[in-house]
Amino acid sequence: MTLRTEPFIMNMGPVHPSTHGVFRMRVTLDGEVVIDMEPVFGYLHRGIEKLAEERTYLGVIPLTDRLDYLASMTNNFGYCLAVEKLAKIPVPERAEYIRVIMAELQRLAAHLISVGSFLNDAGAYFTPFLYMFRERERIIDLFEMVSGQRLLYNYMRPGGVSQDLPEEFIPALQELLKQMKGYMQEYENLLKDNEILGARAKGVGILTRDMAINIGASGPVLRASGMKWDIRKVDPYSIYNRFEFDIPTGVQGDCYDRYRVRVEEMKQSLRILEQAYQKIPAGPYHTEVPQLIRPPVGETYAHIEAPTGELGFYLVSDGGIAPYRCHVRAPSLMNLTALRDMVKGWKIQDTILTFGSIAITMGEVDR
Amino acid sequence: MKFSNYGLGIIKGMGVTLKNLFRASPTTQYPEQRLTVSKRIRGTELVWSVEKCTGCATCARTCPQGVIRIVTHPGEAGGDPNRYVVETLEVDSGYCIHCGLCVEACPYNALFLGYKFERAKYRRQELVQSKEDMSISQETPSAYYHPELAGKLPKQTLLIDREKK
Amino acid sequence: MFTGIENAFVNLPQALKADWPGNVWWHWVIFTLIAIVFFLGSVIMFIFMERRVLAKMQARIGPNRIGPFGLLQAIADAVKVLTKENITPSNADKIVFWLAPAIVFAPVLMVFAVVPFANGAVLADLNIGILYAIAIGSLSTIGVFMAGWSSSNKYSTLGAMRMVAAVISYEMPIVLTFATIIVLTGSMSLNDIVIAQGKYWFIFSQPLGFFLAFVAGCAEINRSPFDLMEADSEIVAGFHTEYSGMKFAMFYLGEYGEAVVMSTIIATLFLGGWQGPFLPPFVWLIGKIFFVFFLMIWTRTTLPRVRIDQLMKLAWKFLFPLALINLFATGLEVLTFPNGLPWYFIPVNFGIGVVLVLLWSRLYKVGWGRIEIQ
Amino acid sequence: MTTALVAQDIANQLNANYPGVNTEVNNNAVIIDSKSLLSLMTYLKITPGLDFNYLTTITAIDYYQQFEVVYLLVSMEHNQSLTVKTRCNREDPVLPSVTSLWRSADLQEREIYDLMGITFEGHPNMKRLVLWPEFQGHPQRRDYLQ
Repeated sequence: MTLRTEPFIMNMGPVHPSTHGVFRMRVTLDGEVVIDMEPVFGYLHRGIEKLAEERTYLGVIPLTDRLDYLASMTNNFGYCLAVEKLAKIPVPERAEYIRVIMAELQRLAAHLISVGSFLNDAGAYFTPFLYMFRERERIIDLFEMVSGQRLLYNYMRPGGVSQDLPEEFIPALQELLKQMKGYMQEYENLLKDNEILGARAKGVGILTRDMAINIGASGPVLRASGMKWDIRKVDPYSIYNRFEFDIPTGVQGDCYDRYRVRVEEMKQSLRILEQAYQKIPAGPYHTEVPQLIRPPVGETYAHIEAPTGELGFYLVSDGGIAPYRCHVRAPSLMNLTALRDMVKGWKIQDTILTFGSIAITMGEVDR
Repeated sequence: MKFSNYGLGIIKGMGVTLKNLFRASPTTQYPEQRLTVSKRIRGTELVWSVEKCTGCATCARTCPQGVIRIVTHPGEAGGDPNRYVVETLEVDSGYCIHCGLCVEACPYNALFLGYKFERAKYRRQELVQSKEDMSISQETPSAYYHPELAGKLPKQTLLIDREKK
Repeated sequence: MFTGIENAFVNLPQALKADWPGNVWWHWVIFTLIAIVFFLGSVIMFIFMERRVLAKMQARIGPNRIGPFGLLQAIADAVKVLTKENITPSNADKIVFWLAPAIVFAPVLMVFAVVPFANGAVLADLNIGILYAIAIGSLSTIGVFMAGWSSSNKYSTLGAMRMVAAVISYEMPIVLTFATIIVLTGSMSLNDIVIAQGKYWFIFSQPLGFFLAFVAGCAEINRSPFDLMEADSEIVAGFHTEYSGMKFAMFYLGEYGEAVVMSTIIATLFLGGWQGPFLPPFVWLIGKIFFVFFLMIWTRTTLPRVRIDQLMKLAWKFLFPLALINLFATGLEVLTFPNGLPWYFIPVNFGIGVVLVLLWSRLYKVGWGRIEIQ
Repeated sequence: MTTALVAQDIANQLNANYPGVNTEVNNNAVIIDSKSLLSLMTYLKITPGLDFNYLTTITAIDYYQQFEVVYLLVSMEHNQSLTVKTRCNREDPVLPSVTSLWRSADLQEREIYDLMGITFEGHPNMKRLVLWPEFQGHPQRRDYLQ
């Protein structure tokens, strides 16, 4: 007699401890083995692209905060670059430096969360997560100092930033950089060489280089697959060509590589910050821009290297005060394209791990 | 022989957690211990100066959420022609996203963000601020977009200062 | 009818001596009470300790509001959880669903019958003490499986399946390690085993045994890094996802009760139980129990979770053969020196343990990885 | 620096290789007729010297009379970029899917279908992405009213 078995369909999410928000995976299981997986999107869809069509160019900035809510500064940055490109607004030197400092601090903060929650998904019971939140707190303190808020900063404006740095910012940044080095070492000691993490994450959820390019992956996910592609290097925006930094890449594109690439990127961010705060010039922090920006008719695409990947804004102007169309190229969404292929055949635990290693933010996936 | 695959990583990690066992926690226990917020905090209430305001309603036009309601009239004859009398100024802070764009837009520096932040209310209607609630005479404005006010406010507590050597 | 009681009171002075006559009836009452109070007290202390130590290690503070240092937090939680609504899922198998918590909880308590608190201070000095502890201790698996199956929740079913697989696999190495101790002492009674550790604790002569028992014990009571039966980041809460209120409290108690039991057995077998200078014996025992539990908290804080196939491989390809080899080597040593091992076996056994662990970890591959799906 | 290729050169190249296909240039973007989209895209992807192996983004713009779909192509090898546009009418918005060339089109085409209502032929899983299946209408259209 043969035992009749049938696959087992499980809905992971939208409310699940490790779906990073409200993501739903419809997983078909054969015992513990994932034989099929279908991602279901849309639980956090707020129609930001539609809302942007009815707001002024300035009024869209608070909306971009809410895209990748763990990296508001870079979202502001990308949008402001697009508006500047469209309306041809010059940016003063000091503002460029402030923007780079903010973007790199934001990258640190966002990577701390993605690495922490990845390790938490691997099962290290909240320890790395809380350690990294402790350090993120220090960074957020600085953001609070300059912008007055701790999550949705709304700090950058077309033509500069909304306010100048307070005088206590640079000493605080210096102190932060000094302390971060020790903490980075602590994370490395905590789990880098851990045998269990190695057994769990190495070789799991492989995204090959060709596949990564084909699915339009970007950011750490693409670089972990071995492709040396960083918008800051290949298409330097703002003043990134003035800084010295490396692009860390992975070898085979497994979960461990993605984790390592993020950690290495944090180190590179620290390097950029070291160079940036020393060179920051005095001067105006923004260009005088009218409240209602009226860019000439046209369309433009500006992209930056956000913590999750290539964040792009495709803006179409009809000459009015509101964007005619504001499309967001969301890196989190694109990185998820191959999730099904990455988890098929692995265990259900690896599904969570792979998903965690892509490190999406639902605000950006659904928009 | 390399020991990196024989549990050395685990031992290193255990060392880190043990070190943290004896380290002071960064937690602040909120109601008893308090941190000083940033000087530029975007607090829960707008602060409005009746003397400076000319009733131009730029704030209401700038607000991306459309939560500022302003009603003005030209005032009595013989008054300043560029100045309107503000009859009503209402902000529904329940819908306010605290982006601060109204403060930046105000051409006469009559609008500020509040410095206080503990303004939980029981009912939604109570979140609507009238112009009396927002008056600068009873509220502390924060230094958001008004760096000249920063001198009077206390220094922000920073987590990094606790471990400064 | 009263003679029994009279005898009891007549025999009271003798009874309170170290070697109690086992058939005095109030001996059972007292020790049952002691066992229950000790069990509940140590569960509450364990919960408190776990939360506080975990919090400290994670740069938090932990519960500190109720009572001095938050000591009463566990009691407040108990009050809260008891007053909560008991939710039974509409698709659940009601009888099994209600029965499961009791089945999980009862065997855990029963193990304390054989744990000695001092020389002879034991509810029932069974001559098959270890066997009893193992046999009764794994009964709670049935309750777990009942809970997982009856909840009609897929997470619960997965968690229960994993639990059963893990417990069955990890019984093997743990029993073999305990057998090593039996070979050394020649007795199954826990009291005799503790007495046999008068000269030195078995952790010194059996370092490999301690390691194996600790790892297998962690897996058996599903502590991290083997907590994948209730892996919160994967299957929400495993078998007790659907439980709430009192029934959840029973699972919670049972879970920590298992931790108490496992710590107690390891402390008794390897750390010399109540043996120790200066302090009264039960203080030593409690101290050792908490030390073992501290080790468990420490690993839980640091280590990520293993995968289910790695869990199985670890049991059958690493712990099981090593436990067999350890048993064989110990048997040889005991045969060669029937009158007790000389002191130099401490470094020798330590060396054997280290070499075996290092060599064996080369021999096996972790997990089988990806499975091709047609 | 990613160099944006001059669209006129590409258009000339395409017109030379595919006679009969009407390729225009507007605002440094190559505008391809929707009927020959797939073959021309294949050409752009596999031709040595172009090698557009990375489809950055697809977006659709509603111009009331017609939809314009924008493809931003990047060649990682040569670090070049190109904007390709195609148009379709509003009454029966159908376009060939480029999923077979770049899988990154998968979710984005679904999103455009969901929000703009352009059907992509040849897409393996043409379902709504962010809205629920029973939803009526396509909210990203300019004339969409609740």
